[in-house]
Amino acid sequence: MHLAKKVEIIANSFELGKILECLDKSGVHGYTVMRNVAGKGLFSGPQDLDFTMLDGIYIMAFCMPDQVKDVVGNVRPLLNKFGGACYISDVMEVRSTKCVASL
Amino acid sequence: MHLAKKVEIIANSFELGKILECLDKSGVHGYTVMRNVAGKGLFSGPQDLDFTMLDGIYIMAFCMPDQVKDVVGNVRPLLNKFGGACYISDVMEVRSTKCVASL
Amino acid sequence: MHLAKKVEIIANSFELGKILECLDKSGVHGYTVMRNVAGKGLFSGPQDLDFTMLDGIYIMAFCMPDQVKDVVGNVRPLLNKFGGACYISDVMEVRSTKCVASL
Amino acid sequence: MDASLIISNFLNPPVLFFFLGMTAVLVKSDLEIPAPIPKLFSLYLLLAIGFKGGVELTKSGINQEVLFTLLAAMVMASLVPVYTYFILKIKLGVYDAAAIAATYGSISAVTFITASAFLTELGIDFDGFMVAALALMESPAIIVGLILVNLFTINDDREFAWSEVLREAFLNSSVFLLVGSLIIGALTGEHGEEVLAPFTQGLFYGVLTFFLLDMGIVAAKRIRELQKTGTFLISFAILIPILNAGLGILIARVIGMPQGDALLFSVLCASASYIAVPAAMRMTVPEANPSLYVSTALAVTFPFNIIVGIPLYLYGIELLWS
Amino acid sequence: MDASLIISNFLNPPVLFFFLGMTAVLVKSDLEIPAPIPKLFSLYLLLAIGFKGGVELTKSGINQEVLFTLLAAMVMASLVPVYTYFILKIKLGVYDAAAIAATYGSISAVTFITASAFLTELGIDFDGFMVAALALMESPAIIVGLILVNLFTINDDREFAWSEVLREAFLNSSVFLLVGSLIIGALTGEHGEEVLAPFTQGLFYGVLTFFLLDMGIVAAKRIRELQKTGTFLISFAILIPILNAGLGILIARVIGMPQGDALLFSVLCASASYIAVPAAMRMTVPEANPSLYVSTALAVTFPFNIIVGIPLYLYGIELLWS
Amino acid sequence: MDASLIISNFLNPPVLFFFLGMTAVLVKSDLEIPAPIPKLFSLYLLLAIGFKGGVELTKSGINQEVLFTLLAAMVMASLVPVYTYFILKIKLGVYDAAAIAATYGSISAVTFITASAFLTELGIDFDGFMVAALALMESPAIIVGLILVNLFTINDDREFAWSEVLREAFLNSSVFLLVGSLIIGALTGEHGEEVLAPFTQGLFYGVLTFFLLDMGIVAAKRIRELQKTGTFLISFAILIPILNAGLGILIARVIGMPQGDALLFSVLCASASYIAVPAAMRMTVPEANPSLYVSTALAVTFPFNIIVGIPLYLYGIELLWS
Ligand SMILES: Nc1ncnc2c1ncn2[C@@H]1O[C@H](COP(=O)(O)O)[C@@H](O)[C@H]1O
Ligand SMILES: Nc1ncnc2c1ncn2[C@@H]1O[C@H](COP(=O)(O)O)[C@@H](O)[C@H]1O
Ligand SMILES: Nc1ncnc2c1ncn2[C@@H]1O[C@H](COP(=O)(O)O)[C@@H](O)[C@H]1O
Ligand code: NA
Ligand code: NA
Ligand code: NA
Repeated sequence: MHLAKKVEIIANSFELGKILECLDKSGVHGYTVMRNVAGKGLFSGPQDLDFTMLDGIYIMAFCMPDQVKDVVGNVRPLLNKFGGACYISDVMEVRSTKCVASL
Repeated sequence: MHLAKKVEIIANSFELGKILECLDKSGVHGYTVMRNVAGKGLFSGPQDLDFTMLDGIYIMAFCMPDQVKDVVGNVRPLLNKFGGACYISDVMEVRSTKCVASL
Repeated sequence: MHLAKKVEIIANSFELGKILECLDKSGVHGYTVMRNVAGKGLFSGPQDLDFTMLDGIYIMAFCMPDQVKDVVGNVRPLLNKFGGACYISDVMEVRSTKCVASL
Repeated sequence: MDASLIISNFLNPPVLFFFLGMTAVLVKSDLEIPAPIPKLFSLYLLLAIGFKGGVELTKSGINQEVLFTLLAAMVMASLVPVYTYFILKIKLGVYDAAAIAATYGSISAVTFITASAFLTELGIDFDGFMVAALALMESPAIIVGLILVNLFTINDDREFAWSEVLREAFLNSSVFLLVGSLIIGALTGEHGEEVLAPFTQGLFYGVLTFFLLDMGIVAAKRIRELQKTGTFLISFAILIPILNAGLGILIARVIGMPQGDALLFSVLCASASYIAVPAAMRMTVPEANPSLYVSTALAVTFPFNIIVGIPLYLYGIELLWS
Repeated sequence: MDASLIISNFLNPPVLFFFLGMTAVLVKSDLEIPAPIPKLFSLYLLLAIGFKGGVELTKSGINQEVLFTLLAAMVMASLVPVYTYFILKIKLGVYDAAAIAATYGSISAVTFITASAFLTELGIDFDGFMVAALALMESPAIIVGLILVNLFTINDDREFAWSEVLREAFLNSSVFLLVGSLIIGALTGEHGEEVLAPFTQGLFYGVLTFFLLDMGIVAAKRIRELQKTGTFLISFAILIPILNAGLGILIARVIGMPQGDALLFSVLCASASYIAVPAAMRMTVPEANPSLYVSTALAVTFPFNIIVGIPLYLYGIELLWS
Repeated sequence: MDASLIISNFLNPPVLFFFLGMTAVLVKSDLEIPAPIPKLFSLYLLLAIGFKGGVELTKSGINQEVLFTLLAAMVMASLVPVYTYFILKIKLGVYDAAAIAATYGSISAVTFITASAFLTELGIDFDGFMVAALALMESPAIIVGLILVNLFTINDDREFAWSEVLREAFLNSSVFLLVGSLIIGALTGEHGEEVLAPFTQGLFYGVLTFFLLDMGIVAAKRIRELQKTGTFLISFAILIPILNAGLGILIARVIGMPQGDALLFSVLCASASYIAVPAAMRMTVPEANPSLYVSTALAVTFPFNIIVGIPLYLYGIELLWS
């Protein structure tokens, strides 16, 4: 086990593509996305736009500690424009090795 | 980036309204809800009541460190009565500013 | 409130049964499962196999600090074989007591 | 006669698909109907049966027969939880006994709908106002159950708001949709029936069949939990429905219901709620163990009624009416 | 006459179920149609109405009447956002005014579909190419809205890609599915109509009814937000549709549309978008407050049109045409 | 003749909606059919086709023709993975070759269903027992694929439980639902058919159409991945289906199948699994690269069969049978 960082981003689903691009650009190639999350933020009303199919998404990416700075730098402008939230925390990674042909 | 706290609550969906009220009362106005989570706890059997439309919910609220005490004080009685779980952890917030008319 | 550990596992849904067994064997009897998560890992392509109904799952289990070693030991071989990710972090548990007949 | 009815019931697509669902769980197939598809089906069934009932109600009007039936429904819905409570108290504590009693006092709409499909296939008529009886019988048991808890426990801090309980009892989604569709059916009458027929009537049998496939899966998953339940409760879950159906049949005979209505009424009495009441009990009597009241209603009583109960009660009715 | 139309509209199952949905929210029932079922219904309705329009288009062919109608549709879709913008500017800022104007320039497919079901019930014919008008009127308002924002703000760093905006305007899922189904309907013609009839026609009315139940719930949930909206916007959300419908009726009269087409055209002019345009606005004009443009369109204009507007506009048309 | 068949196939609503789905991805529209709606459609299609097959099976009974057909199905399902394995080994490793071979040895139910809808439209009869062939051909390739892996790798610690593999092969949800519905169809016969007709028959074509819209989206999303796949596999994914269909047609000729059955049989041979087999392979041969076996089956072979293959094979059959 060794130290890693967890990046959590909550945003609207139409930004998903852009956020994943940001992650990729920052060298973070692993992520998990959950759709259809609802919420309330500083700016949006409760379940705002819920009907307009712009549902919330929650993105979770575990990455190296030194990638965090890049991720934040890339994601922040997006969140500034469209709203959303981003939080970073410490985790321990359980390393796994997988026997896949593509390795 | 600055320190914040993450509050995670897992409960039954019929308590959602009450839990959100608790958060609001404690001054926590941002939260994200995921529906249809399933689980097993100390008291409930596996996927208990899964069919009865009382599906689990997962609530995630990022807040100021000093709000945690209030949140815990308000949420605990609810969990005591109806079951559920609540955990607190440390995160770093990536501040964003959004240009919304309502600001 | 007292210290606890959060174990997060992301895997394919067909491993769910085996992973829950692992948790049980390690003495971790509380968990929450979210279905239909999508993602990209070191090995899998984006939304790989999304159509084949092998959707991703996200498992979250809060446990005692001393159970972590067992969990990791039991879960790692599974992840090595089928892919997936596992991360551990620190949380504070908000204890609750519930008045259920079965207690 | 009895056997032939059971076989003819058994060879219906809905019942066979119910079995298929149970088999899927037994052989560990990964067949499942993902959420919220079962919810879609159950909303559809409530809407369709409510609407149909409303339309028929306009045709028949409200007469003495209707009033007697609805009164009988109210009586049974309030009485059943009381006497089952005392039976249950032999072995169980107050909370569990009250919660299970409430479950058996209320009804299962799917059992009712399956019985109505069975009647339709046998060519036996039934009245639209039976849907009103269905709606009426869902809620009272919740109230009675809570009264029992309040009577038999010294409960200084049971602080649930009655307003909330009443809302849950009378405005939960199934009662609300059923009653709403009934009223709309009554308002739009035959004209509405005509335009909605391909939807509410054409698909009805198929959706019921598909839904029972899911119910079979759900019920079979619960069977494992019955181990913890014990023989007392399992016998209860088979014998009490028969007793309740028997009482229902007698009342039906006394007030002179036709055979079709009598079957539906007895099925209402015999069935137990595994949705609305458990939800209400979990909220208001958290001390009761949910796996007791859900598993008996869902894994024993529901399959029993679907497979054996419906034709059995009809057999009894045919005997008594002839 | 007017009243009888309103009552006959009101007693339709779709409108009654819309009310039932609103009532569910008002009495705090927990009735809800879980996602993605409403999405399934709306995809179905777009597919079915598009396909039907395409089939009819093949039958009628493209003639002068069609061209005039489509031209009128384009004109109204571009004009409405311009004059509503200036009306809105009386009280609101540029961003909010432009976003709301775009919303009202565009259309609501469900309102159109409800109007077409209303016509079908009254036995009034309408042409298949009206679906093409529906498709044509969804997008222009988005473009006009953005042009307004660009004209009236000094915006050095508004850096959205026009290509993305155009894609969102013309290829969003509802426009795409509608136009695609229209083309497929036109290609397969009567043969396709025949094989798909039980699906696209048999179920149409039922699915619309079920969907309006959900729309009632959604609209009612928005009503609470209207407090923040203020009287100006609420009046706007009722008066502007009437004005737009009036203009639409006049244009329809001038170019000689038959009554059925005229109603559909006026309903298109009167309705406001609560899906495609809000999504586009949130993306391109994040400065505007979404609750303003979504709530007015969804909680005021949509119910108004469904309940009062459709029969009212038809009444106007009957007066003018006779 | 060939061209006219292709065009008549192409102008079917299901095929056109398949194209519409692919187009949506190409032009980057945001059209999508959210989960679990496609799952609902595919469960429905399996239930309906299985049920129909069962009903017809009762009518026809089990005779020599049926036995020969099912035998041929078993032979092809076991043989195809073997020879495709050796073809694939030219360029690929053992794991990938075995996994792809298993994929092509198995079948795609949607391709079969589309072919049956095509036949229905052309007025060509086919037998209900072909559904049994469909069910029979899904599983053997999984077993053969694993045997190949075990034969050609030195695998001291491949420790999967065969019981689990067999369950996955024979009790996965699609085989289970198909066979279950077939049995229920056979048990309830014409009576069951009648009561379920509006559901299983009326909606069939429409649901297939809607589902192919989604399949078009899914297939097109996979096309991008084909770049990594290389020309060898892409040619494989087009040529092997033609070869397999050719073999199937010859066998069908030899055992004297009628034209309709021959088409369905050739389509079964030509199609590749993109659901059951990939799931089984991912579980049992994690060393194989999923994007190879899923993308070829889903993004090349499936569209090829739907658009060109079905009419092409029918053309071949018409030539040989006349
Ligand atoms: N403090 C918070 N805690 C949890 N979720 C949040 C928080 N703030 C915002 N969110 C989520 O982010 C979404 C967009 O937030 P905003 O842009 O602030 O309106 C909301 O709908 C919430 O789901
Ligand atoms: N230790 C835990 N870790 C993760 N989830 C839990 C834990 N304990 C309880 N839960 C979740 O909370 C729900 C209710 O728990 P309980 O009231 O203990 O039965 C369960 O269904 C789980 O989803
Ligand atoms: N670094 C990561 N951060 C978040 N999720 C991950 C990460 N790596 C893998 N995952 C998730 O785990 C699943 C399987 O990963 P893998 O076995 O690495 O392909 C992916 O589809 C992701 O959902
Ligand atoms: Na009862
Ligand atoms: Na408009
Ligand atoms: Na094949």
